[in-house]
Amino acid sequence: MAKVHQFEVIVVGAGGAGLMAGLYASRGAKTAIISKLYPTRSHTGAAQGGISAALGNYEEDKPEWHTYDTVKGSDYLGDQDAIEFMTSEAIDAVLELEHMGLPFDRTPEGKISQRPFGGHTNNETGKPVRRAAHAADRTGHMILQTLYQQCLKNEVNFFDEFQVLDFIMVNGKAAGVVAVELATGELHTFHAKAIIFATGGHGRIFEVTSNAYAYTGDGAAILLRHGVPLQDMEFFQFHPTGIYKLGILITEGVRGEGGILINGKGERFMPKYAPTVKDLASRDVVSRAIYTEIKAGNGVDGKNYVYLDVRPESVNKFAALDGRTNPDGSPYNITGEQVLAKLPDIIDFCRVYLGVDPITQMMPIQPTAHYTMGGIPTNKYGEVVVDDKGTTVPGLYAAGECACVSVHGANRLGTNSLLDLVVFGKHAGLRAAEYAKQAEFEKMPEDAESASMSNFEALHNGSGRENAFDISNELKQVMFEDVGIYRNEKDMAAALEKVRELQKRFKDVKVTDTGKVFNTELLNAWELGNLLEVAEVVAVSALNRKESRGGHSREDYPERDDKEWLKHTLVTKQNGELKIHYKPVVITKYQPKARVY
Amino acid sequence: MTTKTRKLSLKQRGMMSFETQMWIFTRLSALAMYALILFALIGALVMGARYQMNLADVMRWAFMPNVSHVQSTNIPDLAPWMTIFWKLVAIALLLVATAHGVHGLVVIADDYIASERGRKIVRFISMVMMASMSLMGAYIIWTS
Amino acid sequence: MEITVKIFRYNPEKDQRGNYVTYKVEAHENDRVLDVLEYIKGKVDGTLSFRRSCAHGVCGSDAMRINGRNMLACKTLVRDTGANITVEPILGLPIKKDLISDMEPFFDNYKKMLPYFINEDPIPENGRERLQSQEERARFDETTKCILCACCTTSCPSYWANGEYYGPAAIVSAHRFIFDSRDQAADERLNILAETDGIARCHTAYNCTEACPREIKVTKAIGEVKMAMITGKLD
Amino acid sequence: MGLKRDVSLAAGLRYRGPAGYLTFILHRIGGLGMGIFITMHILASFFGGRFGGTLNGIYEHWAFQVFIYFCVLFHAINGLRITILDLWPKLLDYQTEAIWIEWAVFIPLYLIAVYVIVRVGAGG
Ligand SMILES: Cc1cc2nc3c(=O)[nH]c(=O)nc-3n(C[C@H](O)[C@H](O)[C@H](O)COP(=O)(O)OP(=O)(O)OC[C@H]3O[C@@H](n4cnc5c(N)ncnc54)[C@H](O)[C@@H]3O)c2cc1C
Ligand code: HEM
Ligand code: SF4
Ligand code: F3S
Ligand code: FES
Repeated sequence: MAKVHQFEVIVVGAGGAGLMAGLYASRGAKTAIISKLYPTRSHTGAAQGGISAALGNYEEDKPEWHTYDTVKGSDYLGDQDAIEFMTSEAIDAVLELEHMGLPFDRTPEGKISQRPFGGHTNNETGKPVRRAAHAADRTGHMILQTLYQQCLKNEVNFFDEFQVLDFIMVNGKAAGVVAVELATGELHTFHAKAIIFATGGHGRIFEVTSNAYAYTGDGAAILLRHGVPLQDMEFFQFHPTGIYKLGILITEGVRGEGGILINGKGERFMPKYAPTVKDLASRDVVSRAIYTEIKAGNGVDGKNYVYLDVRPESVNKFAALDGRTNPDGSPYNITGEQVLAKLPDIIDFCRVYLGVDPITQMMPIQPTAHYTMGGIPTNKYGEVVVDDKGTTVPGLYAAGECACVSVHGANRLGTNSLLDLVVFGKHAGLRAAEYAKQAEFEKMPEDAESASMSNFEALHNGSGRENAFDISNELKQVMFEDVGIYRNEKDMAAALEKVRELQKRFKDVKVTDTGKVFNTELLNAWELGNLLEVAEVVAVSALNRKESRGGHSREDYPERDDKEWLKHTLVTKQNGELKIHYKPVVITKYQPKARVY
Repeated sequence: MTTKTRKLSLKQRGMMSFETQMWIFTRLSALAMYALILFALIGALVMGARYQMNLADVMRWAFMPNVSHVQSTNIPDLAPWMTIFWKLVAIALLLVATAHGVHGLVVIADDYIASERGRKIVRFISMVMMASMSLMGAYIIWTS
Repeated sequence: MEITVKIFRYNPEKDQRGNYVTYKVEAHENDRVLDVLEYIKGKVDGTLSFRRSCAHGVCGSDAMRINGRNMLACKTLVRDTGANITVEPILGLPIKKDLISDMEPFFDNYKKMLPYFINEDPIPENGRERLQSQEERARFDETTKCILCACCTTSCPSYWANGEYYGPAAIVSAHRFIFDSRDQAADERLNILAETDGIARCHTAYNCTEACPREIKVTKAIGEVKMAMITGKLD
Repeated sequence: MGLKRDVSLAAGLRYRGPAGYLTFILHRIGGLGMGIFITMHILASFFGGRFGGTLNGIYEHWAFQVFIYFCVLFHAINGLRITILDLWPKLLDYQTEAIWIEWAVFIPLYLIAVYVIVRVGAGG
């Protein structure tokens, strides 16, 4: 028999979104946060560059500009009401983090320091503006630490290393979750009035990725199995600068500080693709530019990578050519020490994994799978919305990367994710607590955990003809190659075929570890099941959308098609079959127009 | 933007705790021992050790300026080495060294013994040891 | 190249004590030790258990003893270890299974440091940030890097001798707040550290600094806290 | 279930610590050694007689002298390093260099001392 716990609000996931939600929910209701990793191990800690807010600490900036940049960045697929909401809350959200003690870097006057980032502009002049508030190149780490610390201070309940396996719905309302305690292998049921999913993304469906091993789309897959749709899953962001082969991220901040991209011929190629902002164009644009260069044979040594150059002499040379200046009008100039001070972690990664010193050498980079724009559809209060009419599931919430509000649309602007976490994490927490105050506990079914149990049994009883490690590698490879940066009908159809074949083969996987304590083999196999499920949704959504927009670029449909495709994709699963539906995009002020940087 | 200095009072900064006080005592006593040893060494050289004593004997005196440490040497006249002054220096060195050494033992014991009771016992034994060592040592120095 | 990996194995449901199992596998010199472990788990023995998440040294999951010294498996390359690798769990924490230690005692010590920002003054009237100069911010920059991986604490001979010692990681966390000009609880933290199981248990053995994968100068941070205690000066 | 936290001395000593770890161990041995020696010496001088004579015999043996000299010299030199670094934590940046200097001072001094002790001890 499973152990039973009862809380008014349960938060699944202890990353930035989960902690923020937990912190706010706990102020109004009895709350617990469940996480399969120790909270400080969550992937929010990997975020480097910064969090955006129009603080205007260096130069003029306005939330409206932030809104427009986000809308444009999203390739007009973002819901503009949600985006306006987020950017108007942004300033207070970042200031609140500061009040919680987050050690932001400082301007000479002692204010929060900001740096330029791809797609952040002054709408009047078109010039880049400094909008990304940062703490060296470990902003996400500091957000995660700070929020965890505040949760400790406020004595929020934590269930660390509990992996949520299933969601329980009673009478169409959220009623609880089932989780396994990693240390004992025992199942626990958590009875709750409101449940907030904040389980992060699913980048592990791709071979080259900046994402953690834990990024297996658990939350999305669990809800999909319960009839909740997933929205805009075809949109996956490929970050232009991942360390060659490993995929480890090199923040956009490097280009913000003046780094430039150089092809195999030693040329700076971005001015060809984005004449105004050049190397600081939006991510999808830069990733595609790199790929186009590589396809044209301009990769380094004919291989599939190019260089990112942040050597002071190159930076200064190109800054002079571009006429870049400091705030006081003097020419932009940077030294090796300044690079080291501003980007210590990046320098360290390059030294450890590449044996390359970025201050004297160029870094080999390639686009890497980075961010899940799609996910569990929600409104701006974090309530999960299951159709195009705004119908919600009482007591069910989602926030963070696993959710799709949608503020990122077809392409997320750098630094908007961290903002998304704190803004929507907070509102999901507030709403959930508010809801829990007036709602009753639903009666839990007797056999709440039986589905999870039989799931595990199936994994133990597989024939063992197949190996999970191989399946997972094959999945990642086919997804990266055929549903990656450039897509076309033929390859994607083949990929979808392959994913479905892998799903079948997965049934023959056998878990050899029969123990209970830290049975990581079993849990990894269960996660692979989620990856396969999510990958199928991604492939189906991508195959269906016959246009190019943001992170979704099709060779066979290279243009954006606003007449036909200015709408969100929703995919539901019924009796094992995926069904596609649509939802209109909310447009308030900004009518779609061509996107040039 | 100016920085204002922040300073804490003795109590606020934990200086009242036994551990902190002993920590600083260990460093200061180490410096004090160096000073006393150096002092004894210079004294020995001034008193003519350069010609009548070998290195080992000089070191022996330096580490404990007690007249019995020069009796076996070629020093013809023991009078300057036998003064009350040197006895006091020797006793000072002894007391500092014993306190330092015995507390060192307490530190080592504390590393391994975490129970409240165990630590109390160690503290008690160390007090007894320190008192008896100091008394016996001082007695020997004074009477030699 | 072929490498030999000797791994500490312990299955709590079967074994009374741990033992070492040797695996011979193919690896590339640019592979991380973590990749090697993943490969062994995937292809040779699925029961091998260890923690990992980010795979690039920022989450702190996979601290282990590699060739006798604490490191993160994801930040150690085969190039640096050579063809013979011994992998053991970190020392000084109970072992749950294989390379997985019980981290609770470690986090308990961390929590004793009041590891959160304390400033009871109202926020500035305009609702903006509390100001802090660049020098003040730089003062504690180093210790904000800590990822709580436990490499330092479990390399400390004082911590091995006595798990009641708060350990270097906890002191690093305390340092991060003590020297933050905006924080107001330095006195409470210093008083906690002044206890018998506090900072006095550090004997500058320096293992911690060498073990820290984030290259935090841990011993130096501890030294600064000690001096803050002696002098009361916090800048 | 699970293995208890158990760090035997052997396990601890097997840890491949850097130079600072070695000096820490030797400092401890040095401090303990001196403590033992001083206790013996005081007891021997205080009680005298056969008991004192036996103790005297032990610590005057050349082998013990070699050991105790190591304790004294190492503990004193290392203690000075620790004291300086502790009181000026900024200097901890140069910890490795400090240990090199320490060995550079210690080894010649100790070798000379051993040479003298052994020569005297061997009756030469
Ligand atoms: C390398 C990198 C750099 C980035 N840089 C930036 C940046 O500069 N700016 C920016 O805005 N964004 C950045 N991002 C994106 C941003 O960091 C992430 O989108 C964001 O941190 C996601 O946060 P989250 O709270 O949704 O999820 P996470 O922080 O990943 O948390 C997920 C949580 O869910 C838990 N969980 C998952 N599954 C389960 C389960 N089954 N049961 C129980 N718990 C579960 C996990 O334990 C974890 O605690 C970056 C991302 C990466 C990978
Ligand atoms: C010049 C003489 C000496 C110097 C410079 C010196 C210095 C020091 C210092 C700095 C410490 C602290 C070490 C730490 O906390 O990590 C210490 C510890 C210690 N000292 Fe001394 N000391 C000297 C003489 C002595 C003497 C004469 C004795 C013996 C009676 C002694 C016994 C000890 C012991 C037992 C410790 C504890 C060891 C440990 O914690 O590992 N010391 N010494
Ligand atoms: S100080 Fe370094 S070694 Fe210690 S826990 Fe923090 S990151 Fe890990
Ligand atoms: S290893 Fe331990 S003794 Fe001090 S210097 Fe580091 S905490
Ligand atoms: S896996 Fe995150 S630190 Fe190694």
